[in-house]
Amino acid sequence: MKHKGRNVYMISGGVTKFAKATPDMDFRLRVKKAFDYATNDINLELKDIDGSVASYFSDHFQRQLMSGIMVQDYLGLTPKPSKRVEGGGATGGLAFQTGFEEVASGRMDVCAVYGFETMSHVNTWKGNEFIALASDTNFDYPVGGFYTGYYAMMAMRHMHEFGTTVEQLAKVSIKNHGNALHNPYAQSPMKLTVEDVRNSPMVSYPLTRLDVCTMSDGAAVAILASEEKAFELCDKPVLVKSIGTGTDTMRLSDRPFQKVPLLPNEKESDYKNLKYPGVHSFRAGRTAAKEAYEAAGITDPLNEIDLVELHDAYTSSEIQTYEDLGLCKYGEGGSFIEEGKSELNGKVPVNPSGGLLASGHPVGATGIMQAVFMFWQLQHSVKKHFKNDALQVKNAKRGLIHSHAGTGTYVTVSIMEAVK
Amino acid sequence: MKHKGRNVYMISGGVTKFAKATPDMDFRLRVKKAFDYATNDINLELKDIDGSVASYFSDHFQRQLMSGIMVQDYLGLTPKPSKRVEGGGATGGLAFQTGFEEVASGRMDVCAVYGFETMSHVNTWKGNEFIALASDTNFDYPVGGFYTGYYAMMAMRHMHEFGTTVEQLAKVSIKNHGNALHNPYAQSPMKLTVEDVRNSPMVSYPLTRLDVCTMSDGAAVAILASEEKAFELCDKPVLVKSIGTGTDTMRLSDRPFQKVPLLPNEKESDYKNLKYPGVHSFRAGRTAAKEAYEAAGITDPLNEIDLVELHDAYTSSEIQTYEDLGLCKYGEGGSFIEEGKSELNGKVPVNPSGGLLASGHPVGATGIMQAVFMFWQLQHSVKKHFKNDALQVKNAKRGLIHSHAGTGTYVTVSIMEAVK
Amino acid sequence: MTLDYDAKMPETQEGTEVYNTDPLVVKSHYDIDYIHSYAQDSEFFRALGKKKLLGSKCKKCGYTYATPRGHCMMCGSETEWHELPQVGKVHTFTTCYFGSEKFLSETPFNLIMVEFEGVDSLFMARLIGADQEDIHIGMKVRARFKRNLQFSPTDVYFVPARE
Amino acid sequence: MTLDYDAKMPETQEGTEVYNTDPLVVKSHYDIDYIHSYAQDSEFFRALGKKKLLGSKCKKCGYTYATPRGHCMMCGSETEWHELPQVGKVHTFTTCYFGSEKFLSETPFNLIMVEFEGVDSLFMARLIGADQEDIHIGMKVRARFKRNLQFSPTDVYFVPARE
Ligand SMILES: [Zn+2]
Ligand SMILES: [Zn+2]
Repeated sequence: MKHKGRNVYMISGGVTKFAKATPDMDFRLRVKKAFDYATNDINLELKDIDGSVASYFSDHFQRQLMSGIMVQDYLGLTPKPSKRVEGGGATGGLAFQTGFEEVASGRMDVCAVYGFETMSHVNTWKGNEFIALASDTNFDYPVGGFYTGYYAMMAMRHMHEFGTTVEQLAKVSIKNHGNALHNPYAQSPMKLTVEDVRNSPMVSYPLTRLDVCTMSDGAAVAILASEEKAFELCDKPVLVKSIGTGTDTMRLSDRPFQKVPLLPNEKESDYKNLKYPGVHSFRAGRTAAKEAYEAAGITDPLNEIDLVELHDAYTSSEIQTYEDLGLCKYGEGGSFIEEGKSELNGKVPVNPSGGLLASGHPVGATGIMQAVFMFWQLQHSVKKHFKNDALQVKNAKRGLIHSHAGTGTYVTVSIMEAVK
Repeated sequence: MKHKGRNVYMISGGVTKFAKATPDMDFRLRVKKAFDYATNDINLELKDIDGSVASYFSDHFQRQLMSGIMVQDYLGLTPKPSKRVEGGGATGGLAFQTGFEEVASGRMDVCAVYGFETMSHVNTWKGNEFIALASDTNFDYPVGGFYTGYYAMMAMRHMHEFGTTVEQLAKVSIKNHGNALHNPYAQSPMKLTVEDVRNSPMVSYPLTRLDVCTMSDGAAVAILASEEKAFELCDKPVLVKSIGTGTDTMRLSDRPFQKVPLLPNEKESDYKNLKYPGVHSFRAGRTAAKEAYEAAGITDPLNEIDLVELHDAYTSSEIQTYEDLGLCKYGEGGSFIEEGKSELNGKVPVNPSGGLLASGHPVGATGIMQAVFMFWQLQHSVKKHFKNDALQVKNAKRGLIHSHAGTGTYVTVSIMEAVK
Repeated sequence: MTLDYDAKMPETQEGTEVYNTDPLVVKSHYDIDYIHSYAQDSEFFRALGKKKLLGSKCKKCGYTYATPRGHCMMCGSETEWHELPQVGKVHTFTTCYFGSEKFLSETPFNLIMVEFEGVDSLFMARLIGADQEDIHIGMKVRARFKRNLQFSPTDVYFVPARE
Repeated sequence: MTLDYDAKMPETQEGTEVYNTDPLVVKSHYDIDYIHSYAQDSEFFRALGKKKLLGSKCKKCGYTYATPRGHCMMCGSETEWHELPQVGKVHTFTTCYFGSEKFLSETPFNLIMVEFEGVDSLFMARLIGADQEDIHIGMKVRARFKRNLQFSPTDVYFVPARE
């Protein structure tokens, strides 16, 4: 950040249980449930809210354009200011950051960020087609448009460059589905073995069904506030310390082969022969992390971050993201999971909630769901909200949330900190 | 605004000539043309730009999801931060305001806001269907979804409440198409009479073809900057003094009947028997104006604003908007145009560019096009950019731009001021 | 398979409709079959089959909507179903001579907003049995229902009613 | 027309497919025919008919793209067309066993990213003539072209080439 705006805090959150299909509720009612949970948790009234940001990915999935205003309307937030923010899979993270800016810029004291997606509107393969329409419709979609295929090619190159193995990918699936056993909001809690993952149906080599997240209906709400309002309205606000965003080319084909943008704990000689990002790494992820770390004064991420909720739509992207975030060097992501560093009781728990793989991925809600779970972790209120504290990270003081769009076109990183 | 963020300036702009169909260029190239115009005008380099905001309305019109990233990519702005902002017809205004917040919050020193829409992808009636998908697809679209129909019902009620006439509507069309005769970027410059307007084919009673804007291909770019950067990079920056946004219910049916939210120059007794907004007025427009006026310290809009570029997708909505903005009282919009107050040489020129009616309405570009035309007005550089100064408003010192989504669901108002 | 160096995609006669060659302009088709739930609004559509028009009434503040709304926008509370009168007045109207592609074949058609006695908000519908010049604001109208439902809000429509 | 108090919408047998009644779940269909221009990229598609693969080369900085790009993302300058070699190497690959609805009937199929000597970026395409277990990164491949164009990037595809 060039100059510092006002401090921004998260003061409450709510999430619906993500599920394959919840036809009893439309998107408006789903958001209302998450919103009521968030407002009830701190006795927030409608009049306390200055405006909102709507987060959803796809007009196609929604079968409704301008869905955002229908939620604004349903929540009783008209005629207050609002807008929709979108950026594929990173929509939730971008909307959260837009809410941050509404407050940091001094425009709003309290901003509600609400995210949702109705993916049960079509069958899974049509849903994959909708998602593929978010790849270049002239050059990539017609060749066999399928995002799992694109990520599989990235994973293959990562394995080629760095020796990452399919067993290491499987370990991410085991960890995240396992963590979700204790998350009552999660869609797919499962106790798995490497064999389970590798023997599940192959989707796009080397990624199996259990390497890939599913489609979901769901909603999530985060309430952000200025410092003054945060401490007035909430007993235990959590500071949103900094935000960062990166982008990359739509076509994987157009990704450049250059030098790695270094974090403070890295040196040029670490990556002498690495052409970057190629198709093995997410330059947008690294760019987002750099912006967020610089603004938060983080120079040694592995030791300065206590836990991470990151965008694991694919097991391979969790491993790639360890590296983008500088939790380990490029090439070390496979051993990072293998050595258990990202386990619940590891050096830095990654996706203690179960991540997208196990919690579900209703696109516009996902990045906000991460913020809510992180908020509860940093409030040390997981027990209250999950009705058990198995997933409460004991030393949780500073967390990182990470949202990501198709093949890394948009990536956001936000840093949150406990202050009480 | 609750607290003031950093000052934000507009430092350059560019627009493509709006046209019914420009199949030689895709949306990326169209934005590039507008972007190059803007950057060349002040010799801005890519490295000077910290990030961007993408503005487009419809995945359906684009035939491409996540179009924003393809523009980011084409302009050479990867891996810098970006996001897409959307809110129907108000998309451009919302994106402009989001760019404002990127700078006001201290996150960016220079932010490029780029807008575009490809409406020639389908025939006009299919285009109207796409737009109608942005009305409630359960309750409004199936009844005969057609936005001109919705606006026509609002116009009929305005005529009923206030005695507004179809001749007054026609005068808006005459003024705006006439102004456009001097705007080389405009799609439909025309010299018209009341008879021309009334005798053109009836679209939805009482609105004829010439009461309604057309569909367009186009792009527009606005470059925003912090105070320090603005004066470093540009000889004549224009201050974006304040922003305001309002919203209203998606369904016209759900609009309430309450009291008018008053501007400082109005009193409750002005509107003793008026149920507000009903379907005759745009509560979101009034809300946006109030927020922007309060932040800019404007208490007497008619005398404190020198010119206006407002969202005249329909002649009736221009008249309704005079009232929402407090240029006259509710009910006086018809006589406001009749008395020539909004003419080029009137009290407060409204849509000197020709507005949407005559300039065209490539949705995501429109609100940004208004910012660009206003920027040139306040720079007193219309002659340079239009190659003639017929439309230069002589005393242009403070201007208002206004963007608006279907039946007033989202409305934005931004105030811009000359500082040199 | 071992490698086939001479593999060849089969030629087909599936062509593309081309509208221009320079620039190259092609026809591209897309279609979708949605599985669409009316969710908490389902009862509205089912009730049309019983010739009932359902709105919503806030359990807390009593605000009454002429449309289905699970929650009240005034106070945020839950609503309950509330049967609407079947006679109302034209609050405003238009006649559409053009329209969206889907409805072009039905033009001209009348759209009205209906106001009901004792109901705080309006209802949008088609009006038949009157031409543009016959319609006026304040005119009395009554609801009629289709026998064969399409589970669409057009299963109810309005006709002029005697004053 | 004078007012018709008994006007009645004609009943039709156009029904709605219903998947459930509580909640009410219906089938809803939508389709679109686009008039789509390839705009500044048109020549790429036309050239496939002459069995040419066109990339782009920046007139200013010389960066060479294996895809059509009217402007260079490195320096913002205009590019010119640049004929690509028709033999390259597999930079990475996958085999899709599932996919989007549109391509389900074609599964399993191979996707590859091709790297060309002297070209700075990659090209995505289908590979035929090899099964998943036959493909490896670095493998030589060559372009083949369809005779009957569909004006789609699949008018070119790749097959294994002898080393
Ligand atoms: Zn109520
Ligand atoms: Zn170049």
